[in-house]
Amino acid sequence: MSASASIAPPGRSAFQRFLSGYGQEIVVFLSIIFLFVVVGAINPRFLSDTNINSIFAGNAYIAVAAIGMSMIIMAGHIDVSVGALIGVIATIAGTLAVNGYPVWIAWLVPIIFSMAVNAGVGALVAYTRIPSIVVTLGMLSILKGGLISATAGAWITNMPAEFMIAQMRPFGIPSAVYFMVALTILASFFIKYTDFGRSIYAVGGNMEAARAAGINPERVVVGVFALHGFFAGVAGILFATQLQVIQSTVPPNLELTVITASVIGGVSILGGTGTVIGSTLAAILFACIGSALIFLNVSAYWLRAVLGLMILATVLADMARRRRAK
Amino acid sequence: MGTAKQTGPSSGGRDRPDATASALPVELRSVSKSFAGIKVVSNVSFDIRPGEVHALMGENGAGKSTLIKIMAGLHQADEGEILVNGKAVKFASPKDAHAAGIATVHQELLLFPELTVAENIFLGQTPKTGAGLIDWATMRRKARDLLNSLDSHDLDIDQKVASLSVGNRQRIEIARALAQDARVLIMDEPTAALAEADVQRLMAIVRNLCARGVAIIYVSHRMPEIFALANRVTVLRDGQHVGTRPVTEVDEAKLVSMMVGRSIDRLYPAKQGTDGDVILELKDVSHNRVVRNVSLALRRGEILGLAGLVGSGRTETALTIFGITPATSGEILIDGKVTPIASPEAARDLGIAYVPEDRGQQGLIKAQTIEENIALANLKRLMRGFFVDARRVTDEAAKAIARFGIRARGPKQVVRQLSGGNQQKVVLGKWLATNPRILIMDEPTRGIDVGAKAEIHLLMRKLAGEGMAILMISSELPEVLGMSDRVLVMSGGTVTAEFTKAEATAEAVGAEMTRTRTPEIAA
Amino acid sequence: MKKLTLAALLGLGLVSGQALAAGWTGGDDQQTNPLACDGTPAAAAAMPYDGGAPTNPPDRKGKKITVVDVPKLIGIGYFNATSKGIADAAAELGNVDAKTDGPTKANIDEQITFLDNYITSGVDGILFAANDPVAIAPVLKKALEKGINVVGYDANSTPDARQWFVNQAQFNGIAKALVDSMAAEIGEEGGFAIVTSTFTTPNQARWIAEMSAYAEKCHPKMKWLETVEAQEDNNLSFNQATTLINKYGDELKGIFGMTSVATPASAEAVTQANKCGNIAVVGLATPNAMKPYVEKGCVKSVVLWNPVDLGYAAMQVLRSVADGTLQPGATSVKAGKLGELQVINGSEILLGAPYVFNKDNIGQFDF
Amino acid sequence: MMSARLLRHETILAVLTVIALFVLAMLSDKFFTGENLLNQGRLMSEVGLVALAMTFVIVTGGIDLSVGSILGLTAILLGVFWKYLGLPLPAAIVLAMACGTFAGWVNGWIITRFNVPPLIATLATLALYRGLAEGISEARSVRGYPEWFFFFGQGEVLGVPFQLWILGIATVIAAVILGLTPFGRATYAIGANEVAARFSGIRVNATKLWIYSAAGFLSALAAVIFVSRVTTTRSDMGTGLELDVITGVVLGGTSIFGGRGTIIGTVLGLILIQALKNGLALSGVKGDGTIVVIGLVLIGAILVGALFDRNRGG
Repeated sequence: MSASASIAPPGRSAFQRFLSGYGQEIVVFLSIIFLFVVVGAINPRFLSDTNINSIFAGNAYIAVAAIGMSMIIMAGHIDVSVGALIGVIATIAGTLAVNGYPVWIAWLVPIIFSMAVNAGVGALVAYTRIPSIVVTLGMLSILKGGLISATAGAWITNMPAEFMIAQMRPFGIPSAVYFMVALTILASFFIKYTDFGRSIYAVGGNMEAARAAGINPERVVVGVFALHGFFAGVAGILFATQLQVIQSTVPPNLELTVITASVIGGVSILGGTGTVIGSTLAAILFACIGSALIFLNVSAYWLRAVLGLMILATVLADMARRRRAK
Repeated sequence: MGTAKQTGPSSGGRDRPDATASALPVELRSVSKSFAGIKVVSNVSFDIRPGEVHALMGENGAGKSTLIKIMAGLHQADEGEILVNGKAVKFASPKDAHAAGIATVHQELLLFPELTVAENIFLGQTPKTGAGLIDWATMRRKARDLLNSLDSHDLDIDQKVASLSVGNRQRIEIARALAQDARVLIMDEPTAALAEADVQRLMAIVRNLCARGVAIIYVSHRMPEIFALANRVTVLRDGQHVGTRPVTEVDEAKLVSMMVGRSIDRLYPAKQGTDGDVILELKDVSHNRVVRNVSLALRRGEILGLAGLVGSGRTETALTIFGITPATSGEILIDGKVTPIASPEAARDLGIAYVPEDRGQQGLIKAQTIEENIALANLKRLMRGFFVDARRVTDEAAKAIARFGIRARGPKQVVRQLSGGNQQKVVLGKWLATNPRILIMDEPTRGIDVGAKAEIHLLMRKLAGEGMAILMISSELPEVLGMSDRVLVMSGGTVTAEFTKAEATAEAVGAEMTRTRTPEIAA
Repeated sequence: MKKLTLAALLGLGLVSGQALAAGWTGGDDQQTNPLACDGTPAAAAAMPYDGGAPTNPPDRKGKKITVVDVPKLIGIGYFNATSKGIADAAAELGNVDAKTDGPTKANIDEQITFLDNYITSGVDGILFAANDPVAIAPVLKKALEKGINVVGYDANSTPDARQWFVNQAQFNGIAKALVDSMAAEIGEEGGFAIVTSTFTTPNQARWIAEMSAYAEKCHPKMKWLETVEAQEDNNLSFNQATTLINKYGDELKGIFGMTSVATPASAEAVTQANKCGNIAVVGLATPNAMKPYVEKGCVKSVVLWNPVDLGYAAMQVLRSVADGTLQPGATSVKAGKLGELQVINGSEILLGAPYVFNKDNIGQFDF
Repeated sequence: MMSARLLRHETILAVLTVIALFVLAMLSDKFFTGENLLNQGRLMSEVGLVALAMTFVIVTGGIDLSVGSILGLTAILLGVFWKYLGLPLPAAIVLAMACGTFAGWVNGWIITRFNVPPLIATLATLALYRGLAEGISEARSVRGYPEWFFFFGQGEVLGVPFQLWILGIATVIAAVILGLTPFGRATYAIGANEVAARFSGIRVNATKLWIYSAAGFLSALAAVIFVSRVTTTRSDMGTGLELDVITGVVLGGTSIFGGRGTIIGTVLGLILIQALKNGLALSGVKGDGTIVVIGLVLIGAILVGALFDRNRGG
């Protein structure tokens, strides 16, 4: 039934392959360019290097978390506890730093903790077959309640300057941007060039087929959750070190933002498709929109409505594109 | 079977199949397997020789699938042993089976829709660069070579599998098996979902593989393929090994009797009664570009066969009649009156029933019970006041179970647990409970064993005899010829020829089907 | 198609933005009462007691009482401090068993549920900081009906739903302190923006409304640029403040932080943008969070009452109410180490003037 | 659907609930009193009403994240219609509820017309509806409703809170529709296999539209009761409601993949959560501890259910 579309000559050009592989990513990328052009034309300060820096740096931790979330969703799962986890990681990191541990311990231990927690979640999901949304919904409660019980919400301040990795600015660019870019490239590379990376798509696309192909889907699911833990961990460290103060609470609605970034970036909620570049672009797009709305004097009262409409427009555009592709 | 006994001390599992003539690629010795206390495979022993096509036959539920899964490493045998090249092996996972050179082309093609053709072929054993990373260039090149060796030059290795036809997907599965250096290839009903042209192509590929020394375990219900391809045939019945014979020593009747334990003399029942008035008529009906100006007339008491290749518009025409994809132009007449059909609900209320080709996806809700499935198309009729009458739902299902001889524990058994033939009877039961006047049957016996197939054919005949108008779509030419009172051939979305029962010979219909063959069937 | 939609949306946004740019965004619509520019105290008309009264409370005089404190939310520095004050007072009094419990986000529904549960569990006294003055009223009235003593602090309810309210500082007083500080730092014609939590948070909305009225009256040439929402979220506050700095460039001379989260985050944004000294940050904040910025000289002064004292006072007032020593019509109340506190507006107890933290004194505080 | 196999989770849950009630009653003598239980019923009414519709939504294999935002939007519209447009309050209530129902219908329309996965569609409308609530209200509260209006949220009929009657009636209706009517059968069929349902003559899109509209309607009804209970209207009402509702429904045994679940299960799930929240609070456990317990119970209950299934089902 897809006759006309698929009589392509064997082996298409690299450019064609690129286009067919990155449909939604291109939509998001063009949206960013569009915003830069339009808003920049209205208010040139939008294009000042400081503003571009803050657009890229401001949501870097969301982009990093969305990398892991994208992998989770590609594998056919979801994690609604990522916001709470990032809050916990930030608190652990800050506590370690304030209590005089070397900064590398303060950076590393929370990441390892995050990977361990998520590997546990992954194991529960993979081996007991409880839907991931249920397990992570439970984790959300546990992490949130546990964090408040442990800290009573005491703010963490007076962290050593060398701990504040997100505030460092090598060559004038916030280091969070380096992390975002490097991890996105690394993750894309990892997904494209390793067996494990490819098996994420396989497990998300067809779990039983993956098993028959000699992949151990349970192990992949645990691995993907652990990897997601790594990205959440790095996101947590960036989050913790962005400011002089750590709130030691759960950042509100962070999980929704992260999931939205993944989905808008082109990861199908049904699993099996998507790229991490898309989610990073989407996180940048959100920062762009947030900034643009302020620059355009959109009444703050209507900000969220406009954001919602934009998400809807992106989704519908994607649907239309997919329908045309069929 | 005696030949297998003299496997000498093995010279190791890694030998090429032609290196030691004495080493059999696979030998099963007294393999048994039970599920929940029921013996599904009992004491089965046979062997596979290099370069042979070994047919594995038996009715559904005879234990073929389980046996295949044991050989593929998906299940582990309870008793007995598997020898590969004379050496006893234990497969803990499919990976072990792959390592031993056994690959499987499953009935439900196990591909990954969002990965490319090349990746699907090499998944699990991708070529690596020195740094341990996936070597895409090599992988693409090797994939190209493999597909070329299967004469599949038309496949785009960078295309995502999601957009490919069944035949193409199967070629990818075979290429995957070859990429694993398989010496034994298990093919589970490879032609069940294929159109005739693809079947021919597949048979050519199978012969090609044999010539390379690959042994093939070939599971199929289709007799012509068995006789055309197989060297030997092993028959299972109720999990027992009935026998292994060279194919030259058996004929169709013999095989059937081995499979069902009795002889079935007539494969296709004769027509009863005469045709009545035209009940359904299509005049220049089109739907987008897949159904083009189709005109046909269906009479009461008639079985009208719709032949054609996959993609020729047969199923699409049925979907348009049934209101899934309503006609975009043209007229549908029922009892001579123009009747637009906008939804399946409308079609059902007009007395049209559609037994779809994809039983698992379209026909049944496998996770639900027999009675729930049967009630689904009959909810309005099974109501008392505002509510569904649970007792009548059960009664209705019990009636269908009795009427069609569905082998099940009762109306509350979950459909997933039934065999293919019994599942098909549930679909039939669901639709016949709506008291239809027009029955559209799309691939009515696909994947159904010989015994159940005969039962369904008998039933179709009986229904037609009672005045039902039946439109049958089938890719099995013998079935089309055997069952139809008239045959229409479709191609490129439209009807290209009509044959009466007398005119409809395999040669004539087959020629018509492939005459206007368009390049699109490959994609 | 996609781009058209986007453009249309942006256009829509622009229009609606301009249309609404007339007044200060973020204030509420209640009546404002700006103070005189020179600080002459407004002639406070003596009001009769307008608080509620518990129905048949048992005699609690001198007896041990259980008290629960349900703040707007738990887990933020500010309410940690009030909670500490309450605990301090309870320990000092010796005959009070006090604990703090509440929702993890400022949610009216959850706060009501917490209060309801504690009413059922049979506490003697309730201290609260309302997420919504009206929404919380029914459940507080229910507490009064059960004979429970109810005292509010920080964020008021409708007066008849509680007995007394400990007012940390009057809205117009805070507004004057903030706007005057800002004017002093950026001059009478400077442009400034506001970072608040959400437009629905009553105290913040009230302050913004009062600030607007006071600025119009006393500093008419100061230029309000924009108000942005930033939840109670550090990072969002930081991002919003940074965007404001980027957007307005030199036009922006000052930022008001309306919450104890927004103020340090705004200071951080100014610091990271290297605008210390060019952009003033004035706002409400707790000293611990502000110490780095004040010590570096990036922020000159921080306005806040002492939340520990606020909690302490609330607990003291509740004890006095339970003991019967604070009766309707009183003009002052003894509050332990804080001494005599004044009753205003009928049933409110004024903590005192807002405290201004600066480089010299901020080191002395730890909350 | 009512087969013993599927009711197993509900049985486990019922046992768990009874144990929880018993233990909580032991821990605090204030817990198991008529007054407290009725009051808890009052407090869970809004979540309960929305959870009924959410059960249908999840049984079809969908999800609706926008229910909290619909609640907020309806509340705001109720206030705006009454106070700023000057409509009589009953008319404002009806009109606001119609708008809430329409918001739900729009969800269903986006999902069925454009084939957008429900999670994404309602993620977008979650932001959109909340944004509309904030924009329309400009963050201003509407207060000062007439006394009679407070009956919906604070009144009692025969000693039982008014909204508990509503919840009870709605529960019975929902249970009957899901369990006994063709509509319910269609709902399960869509969740178990949408294609097969369509091929069986089930009106899939129409059914889904009804269900999402019903989710909008019940969210709107919850909004009216909520406004009446707290006597004021704010644009942030119902924030986070979706997670509470989904937790209750999932704890009640409804499969997030669709095709199975019951109203009884949902009600049990809601009761268990509410009992834990209340009972633990009365026993001196603080709110943060209670959240942890609820998370553990959620995972634990589903885990036990899954293990049971595996042991028996093979």
